[in-house]
Amino acid sequence: MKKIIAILFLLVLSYGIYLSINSIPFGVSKTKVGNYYNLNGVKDTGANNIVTAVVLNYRGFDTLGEVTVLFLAVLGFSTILFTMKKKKSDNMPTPPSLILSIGCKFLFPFVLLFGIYIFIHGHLSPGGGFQGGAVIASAFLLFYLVKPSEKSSKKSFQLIESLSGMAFIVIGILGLVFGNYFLSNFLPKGIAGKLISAGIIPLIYIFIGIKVGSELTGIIDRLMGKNNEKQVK
Amino acid sequence: MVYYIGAFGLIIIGLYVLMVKRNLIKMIIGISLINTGLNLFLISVGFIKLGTAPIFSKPGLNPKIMVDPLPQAMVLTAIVISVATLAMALALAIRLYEHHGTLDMGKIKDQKW
Amino acid sequence: MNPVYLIIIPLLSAFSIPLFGLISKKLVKFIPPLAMLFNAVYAILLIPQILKKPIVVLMGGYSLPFGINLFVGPLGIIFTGVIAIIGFIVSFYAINYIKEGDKEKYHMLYLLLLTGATGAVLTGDIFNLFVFCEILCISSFALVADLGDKRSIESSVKYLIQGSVGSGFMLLGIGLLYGQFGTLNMAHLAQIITEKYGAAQSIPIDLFIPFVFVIIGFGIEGSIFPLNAWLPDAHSSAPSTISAVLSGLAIEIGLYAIIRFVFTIFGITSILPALAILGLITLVIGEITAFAQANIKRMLAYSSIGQLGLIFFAISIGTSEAITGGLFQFLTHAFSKALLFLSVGYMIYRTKSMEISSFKGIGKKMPFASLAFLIGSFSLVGLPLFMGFSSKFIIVKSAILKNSTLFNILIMVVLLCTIIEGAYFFKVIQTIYFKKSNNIEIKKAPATAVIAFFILIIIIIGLGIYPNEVFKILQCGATELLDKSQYIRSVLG
Amino acid sequence: MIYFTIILISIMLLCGIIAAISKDLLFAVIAAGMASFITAILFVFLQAPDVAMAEASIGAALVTALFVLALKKTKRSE
Repeated sequence: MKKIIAILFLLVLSYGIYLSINSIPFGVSKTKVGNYYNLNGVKDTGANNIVTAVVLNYRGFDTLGEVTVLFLAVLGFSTILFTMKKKKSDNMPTPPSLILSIGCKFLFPFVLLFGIYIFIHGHLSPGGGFQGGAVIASAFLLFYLVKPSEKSSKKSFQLIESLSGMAFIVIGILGLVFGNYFLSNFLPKGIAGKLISAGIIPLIYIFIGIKVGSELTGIIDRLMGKNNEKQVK
Repeated sequence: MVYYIGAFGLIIIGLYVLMVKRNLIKMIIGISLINTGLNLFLISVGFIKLGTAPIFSKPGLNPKIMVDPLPQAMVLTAIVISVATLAMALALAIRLYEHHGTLDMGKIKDQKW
Repeated sequence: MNPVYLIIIPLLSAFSIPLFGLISKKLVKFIPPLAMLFNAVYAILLIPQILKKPIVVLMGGYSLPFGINLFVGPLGIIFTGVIAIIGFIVSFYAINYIKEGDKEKYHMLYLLLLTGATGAVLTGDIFNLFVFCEILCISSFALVADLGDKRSIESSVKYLIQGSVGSGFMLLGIGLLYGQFGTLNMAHLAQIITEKYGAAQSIPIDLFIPFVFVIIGFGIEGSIFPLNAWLPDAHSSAPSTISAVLSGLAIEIGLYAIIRFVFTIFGITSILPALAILGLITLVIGEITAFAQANIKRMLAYSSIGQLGLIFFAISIGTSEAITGGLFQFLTHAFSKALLFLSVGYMIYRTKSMEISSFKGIGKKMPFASLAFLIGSFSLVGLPLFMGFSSKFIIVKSAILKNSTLFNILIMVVLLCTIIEGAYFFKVIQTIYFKKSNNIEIKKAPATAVIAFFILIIIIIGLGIYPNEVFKILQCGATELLDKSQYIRSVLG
Repeated sequence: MIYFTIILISIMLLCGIIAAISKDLLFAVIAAGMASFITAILFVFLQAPDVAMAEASIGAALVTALFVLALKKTKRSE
């Protein structure tokens, strides 16, 4: 019965979507706004990657909100797991196999370096703070797979997160001071295509990369279940 | 056009899971499918036939046939937001399992109207 | 004077809380009241300037519609002011209330919730609105689960599932709108829609479907009738301070988004009677279920649903005076419900029970909290001398002035609901004051709580006796909503 | 090219359906991750390399890892 109602509802919904999708033809240029970004993006922001230009300059305020959402997720995550009970009979995890442990130890620095490369080059090539941060987090995931009992300091994670978040806002306020607008690109834009160009974009992406990396690592860290760190209420 | 079908197919499957299934992890998977479908839809709205990626990675690219960068920026935001929601949901699922020993939302009915 | 500080100062202080936590654990709880006090003062100082001309702030200095803008008009400043004042009072109250759990995280989440709410009402861009709504939602999910017991985890799960479906619908609607009109800026969108469809009375189907998606999405956050199953659970199992903020502020943000979409962006006035009936159903269902509750926090949560329906109904009448009344009712509800939840919070804290029957004779032992409850409920019911009277009076008057049989019947239903509301509040008041107490040792409320009660009581009675000054600002808000072209002009120039 | 896309999209939808009906939650999680990964490939076709990277690293890899870790702490079967 429930299934029939669900299917009926979804049929109505798909018909509605079908009707409205008719006015959005696929593969046709539709917007003036997007064209403007493509035509003037490099000149306005100095970044070769227009998506980065949109994410961090034209719509930088969205990104501030997005960073806040991720911060919130970590906060909420640890708030929810904070009152978790400690399990008494927690058997030691089985040690990983030799191949996994040596392979991961070998890969860890390279993956980390790759993540850093991605977010530093965010304004030149595909990628940026979020992608780079995720790669860094996966490097730490490898690390935790090898050493499941490794403890990490939550305090330091939290400090990194809040400091890099504050750095983003401070850059924004500096933009307000020097450029009259919050988050305005007040640094010299340089020559497009060079590593040091595009004003505040690489700077912000570095902070975002660090922040996202530490946040996602924090989530993985808490989920990996180190019960010895959970406090009992 | 196939992209639209794929995107809305995923959204519909996700909604179906949310409406029919009662297992919490299954419902979270449903939310994840909805978000994936939405991302695909937004990107395909910005696509232009024979367009190139909006990155001036080599000289001689024509900005007029580049695809729309704004949906891509939106989707980047949406991906991060969906990860945030999923992480919260999984934490809640773990706690719920700890309290009730089950993930079946149909069986967990402490609160009624 | 740059209104962007209204958003970034709370955000910055939320991020800085771990740093202060390193210096001293006791310092942390004073940061939210300070940040909110700043916001409240700043918002009040901005009012005269905004009444002359709305402020449009560009982000990053790119011309519209290419950048993001904040639009600080009368409506925005009313909501910001109320958020800041209630945020300040509740966090002041929380200084001595929140004792358990991770205090640092609680305060950070609390500040971020208010930041999300402020950002959502000030922004002039639909995708930005979505992002801020997500900040609001995700922090509410976490705060509802703050106590970590069975009930709160379960309610948080329900809230999260429904909330994320809601945000999916919002994003779908926004995507369809972007696909059709190629812009995300509210004013630009409104301009394109006006140019394309003009003053057509019927709504074209390809405009109607994104509209429905957006309404469903924000309707879940704003708990309009069929979409409000999460609300009573979430509001009743959160800590009382959070219930006050969620009930008084968070659900109104969904309402704000809906009225912004209906009036400013789409300008669909022909759909208003349908929305009015939806609001009325919400009102009736909320009040009737509230009457049947034995748990006081659930009763207050259902009463919030009812009040929200009333606000929605009033705004959907669609005349300038009715919208003013609806906004006034929003103020009444925000302040009174915050007062009610805060006072009930202490009663629950002392008696360790949420059942109404366990509050017998509490009036003599906790005079301040009981007085606060009394005044809050009188104001919500709409007795003269309190805020609720003026707002309900305006709503009733404007519905009758509308001069249509439909609204005459509907307003009768509203009055009937007020009677039901009075009945269940009277039931509680009778239990508190006129029943024999079962001997429990009860200490008096601490000074911070009493001060918080008194600020709210002064606001409620003060605005009840002298509503005129606020009334003028609210009228400007109503004008802003009704005059779409002026909004477009002041943003796009 | 278009046939290749159609095949990919049908595999993606199939993964979605498997994720929806499978009784084994681990299987469902992997299927959802597959769907997400194929979406990342489709993003490359749609000229969105940035988003493809984000979807592959965050949406497919990390989310699946989170799901698996959460499943370890709860129950595997529905």
